[in-house]
Amino acid sequence: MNLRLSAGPHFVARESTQTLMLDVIIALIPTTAAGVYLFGIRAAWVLAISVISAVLAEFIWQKLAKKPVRVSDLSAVVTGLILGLNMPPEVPLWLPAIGSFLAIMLVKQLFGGLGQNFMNPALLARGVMLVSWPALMSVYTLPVRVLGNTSVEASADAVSAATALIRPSAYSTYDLLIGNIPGAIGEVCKLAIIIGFLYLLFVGTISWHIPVCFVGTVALLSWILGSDPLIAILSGGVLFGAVFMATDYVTNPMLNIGHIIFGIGCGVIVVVIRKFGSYPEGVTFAILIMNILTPLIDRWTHRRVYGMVKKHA
Amino acid sequence: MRNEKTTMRGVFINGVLNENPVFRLVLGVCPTLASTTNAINGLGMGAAATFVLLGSNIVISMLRNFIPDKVRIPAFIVVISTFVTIVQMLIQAFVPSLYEALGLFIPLIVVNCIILARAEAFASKNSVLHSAADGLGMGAGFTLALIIIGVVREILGNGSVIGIDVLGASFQPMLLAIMAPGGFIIFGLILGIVNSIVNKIGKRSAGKGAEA
Amino acid sequence: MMEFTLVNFLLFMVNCVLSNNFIFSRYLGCCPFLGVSSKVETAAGMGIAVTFVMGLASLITYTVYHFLLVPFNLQYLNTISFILVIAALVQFVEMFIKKSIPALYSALGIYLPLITTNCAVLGVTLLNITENYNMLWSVLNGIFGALGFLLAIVLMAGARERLESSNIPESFKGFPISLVIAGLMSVAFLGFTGLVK
Amino acid sequence: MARLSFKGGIHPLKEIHEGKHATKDKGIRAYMPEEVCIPLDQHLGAPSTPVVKKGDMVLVGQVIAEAVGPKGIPVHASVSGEVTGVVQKQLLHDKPSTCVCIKNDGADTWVEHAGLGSVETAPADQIIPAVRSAGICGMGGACFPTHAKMTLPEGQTVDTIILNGSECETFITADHRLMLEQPEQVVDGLRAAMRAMKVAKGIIAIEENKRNAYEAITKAASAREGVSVALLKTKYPQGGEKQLIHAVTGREVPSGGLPMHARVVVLNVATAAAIADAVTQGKPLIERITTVTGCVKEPSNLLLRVGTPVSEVIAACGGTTEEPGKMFFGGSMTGVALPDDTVNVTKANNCLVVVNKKDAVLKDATPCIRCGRCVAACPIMLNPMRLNELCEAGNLEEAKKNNMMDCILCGSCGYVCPAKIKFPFKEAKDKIAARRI
Repeated sequence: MNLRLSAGPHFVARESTQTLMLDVIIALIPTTAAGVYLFGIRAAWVLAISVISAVLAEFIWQKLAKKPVRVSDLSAVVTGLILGLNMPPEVPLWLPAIGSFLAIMLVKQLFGGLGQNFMNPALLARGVMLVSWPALMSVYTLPVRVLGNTSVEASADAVSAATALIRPSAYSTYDLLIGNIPGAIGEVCKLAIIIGFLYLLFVGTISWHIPVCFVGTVALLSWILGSDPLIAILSGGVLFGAVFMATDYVTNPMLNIGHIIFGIGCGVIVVVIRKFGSYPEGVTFAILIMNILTPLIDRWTHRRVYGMVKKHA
Repeated sequence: MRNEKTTMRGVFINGVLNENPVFRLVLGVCPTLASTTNAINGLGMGAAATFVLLGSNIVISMLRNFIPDKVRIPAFIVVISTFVTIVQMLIQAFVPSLYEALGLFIPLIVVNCIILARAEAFASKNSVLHSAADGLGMGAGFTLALIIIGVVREILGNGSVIGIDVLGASFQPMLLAIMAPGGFIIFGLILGIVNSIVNKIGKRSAGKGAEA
Repeated sequence: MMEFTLVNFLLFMVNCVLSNNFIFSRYLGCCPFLGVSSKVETAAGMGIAVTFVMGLASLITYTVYHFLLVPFNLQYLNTISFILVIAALVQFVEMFIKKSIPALYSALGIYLPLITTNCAVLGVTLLNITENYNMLWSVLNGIFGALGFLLAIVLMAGARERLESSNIPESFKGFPISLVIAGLMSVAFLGFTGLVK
Repeated sequence: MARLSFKGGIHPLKEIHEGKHATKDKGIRAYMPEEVCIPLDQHLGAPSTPVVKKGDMVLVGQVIAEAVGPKGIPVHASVSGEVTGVVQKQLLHDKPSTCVCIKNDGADTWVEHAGLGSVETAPADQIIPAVRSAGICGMGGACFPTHAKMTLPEGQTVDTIILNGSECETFITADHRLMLEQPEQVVDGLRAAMRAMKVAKGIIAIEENKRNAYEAITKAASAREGVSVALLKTKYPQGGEKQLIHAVTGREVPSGGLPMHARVVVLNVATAAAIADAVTQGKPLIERITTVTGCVKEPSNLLLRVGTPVSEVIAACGGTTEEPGKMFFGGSMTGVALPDDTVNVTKANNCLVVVNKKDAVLKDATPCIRCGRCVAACPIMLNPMRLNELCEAGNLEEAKKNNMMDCILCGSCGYVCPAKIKFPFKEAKDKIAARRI
């Protein structure tokens, strides 16, 4: 009789790294679909190139470093997809490729691969591109198609327009929600993002703490500082960042109390940068700053271990 | 090994390669980062530091038997800062554009660890000629490193080398390379690459040694 | 010259600590930043010691410059006189703390000698002169600049502690990866650009 | 009634009803083995010394090995027949165990035995000695000698006895069936222990997935002095002593301490039933209820004689349905895997699970993604991720500083880990204990 000998647990949860990543990809489908519908084939190209480059970068590194190739864990696909969704639809196509290589090689693999990076790869790559090629990364165009009944006019030949963050009055709340506005591919359709968020909550991939605290803080602070909180939430990248990037396991704190601090911190920094900084949108930098603070948050929010009490006589 | 060190040529080569202050000893990080936004600034900073190194090494070596041990560090600092003040005035007078570009980092050569470290570790123990060779070698090593980093940052961040456009008009420069973060990242990457090359050479020569 | 108001004070603080962080955007104080940042506790100790010295050094060099060098038209001697002042100050502070507050000495003592060659200290005193700050702003510049340094070095130590057991390529361990970490953090800090216009 | 619980924890195998579906409605069925091989080191502490030799004829309940030391307990013959040998046999411990093997003559002739009377009237000071001479040890899995647990050190007092009927581990339904079919027995055992230890309060704690057992026990416990029943949330490791105490009394066992330091003693319900037998009838512990499940033809709750070989147990359930790839005693979270089917059932084995080839293969570990699931699951509020890092790096000293020794080895972290990390905490704890870091 040939029996396996191993310590318990002998049965484990079905959830694996791969299924978690797959859940994120599934949650991104509505957003991706909306982006491609609104911005056309061009957006599809940007997404395809960023995903393929990310996977390629991961594969090349793992081959060269003679490490096991773990492309099938889908983490590179998620990074590539999120990076692509963070870009304006009209970027030159070499940009997503460079971004993906930076994200995977410089931010993730150089630090030891999956789970070791201390900042979110896609976000950092976006940050690098924002400061390196500010002109290319801020060409926002009107959608080539619109959804539903709206006064916004679609334009097939890439007409630049100010984002809703700069000119909120140009768009109705419906347009902001449904995505009939200029912006990054994945950030415009808030409805799709909310569907993705509900899916992730339902399957238990993420908890509510970070997204709710993040968005709530942005709304509250914007309101205090005299802006319309609804527009503050719907006009920029807050929702996308809060649902898909701030919730990256690797780069946020361990405990729920840490998640709450993380979310509030993100919200505060976003509002500060929007209101006082030189960049119109601060979601990327806010989450990156909180990524940096994460080791310290983890350090200062630990739980009392069971039994660390005085002995009874 | 000892032979190589005692010849003046050996001392010089040692400073440029084996103990390159930037790539091997990782000293003087601040001026390295601040002055390598392009190759010319790197060269300028390198030359200024070399001048100070050469001067302070020679003077300290000459005075090595006269300076009481207890006050030697303050004495070194006085000598070094004198040379720094001289070089600062020279640059201000003759290369004002470089003076503008490097700004604060010229007087800060005083606290560049390389210079004090060489004064303490080498010039205060060796003859004037050897100390001069050491100063030149370390200075050359420093300059070489700055130029390498400067060239990389300039190409990426500006598409040019020594101010000459090499990548054509269609190249979209990566501004980050010449900004503060780019300095850290590119220096770090080059340092890692140098380390891996050194490790490979080390392994190969160790292998050869074993065969012999 | 800025007037001393609460708004100016806060703006100045934000500028020194976040927007123009000594490490992340001015490259000042990199040696201790890279050298003494492997543990959060030691990094914090170094940062506090630097804050102390930078505040004092700003005060003393301001006095030396405006009441000694300027009257005798010896401004060109600022570098040499400042570095001597700093070296003496560090020595003095070390002796003073050792005698009067032994507990503080045992916590910060080992960092003090390293501060003489911390270019952030000499740097801030020279900056005070070129920026033409008065005595109050000079001292605040010293303290806030150092707080920026403290923030940077503690963040760095946090990241390095976390990456302690990471599978970083052999040649990149130590300084190279630390520089890359600093660079990535510095990208994030770029978000604070322009907070103070 | 409010469902009591603790912080952290998981709900393992929720999608298949904790694996208990197959046996929870199967009545207890007695099985008489052909031959038994009774290990003399079943309990924690010094192994007992054999007092029989090859060729001796023994009766059921006859002492075959005597207790060694104050914490030792005697071992009794579980069948009547001829001793076929006193042998060294490799079982689940590191070293081979001394076993007494007996060929069953099928007559099931008992040695003479007499009890102390009803649990309410038996002389209180004779109860603990009776428990000891019945060879009772903790039947929840650890097999700590029960008389030793009931004997408190000088000056130590407890005010509550908790009977652990939570049965939070997967697959096991033995305690469930016991509480359902013999609730009086369980309550009697608790009363005996309460009287022996002079404790006024006894609480029987049952998870809510055993509603019918809860009702049966509640009925049996009504009108019994000082006894109450607590309903617990179905959550793992609800039955861990520390979690149970916290859930039921709100107290915490201090780090490095024992339940008595929280003024509580915890006994398993099966142990309580055995105590009742020992007190009322003087019957030694020679049989136990064991759930047999997994890929066997007829999953059952068997009343097994101690020392029955696993091969016979499986045969008693109609054999296997698939080729087995793994077998383990206990539940799937903390169960111990068997090297083969010649191993014998002990007083502590509440469950035997036979796993097919496919399910026996666990996925390889991949890099940690810091998802925090292990941290959320840990019922002791440890940081398993950090501890794993430290153990991997061999930094046991730091691991100890991070409360490694407080880990109860419940396996919750390993269960929830999406990266399938095998947390090496048992080895780490053993090493730390051995090195006395």
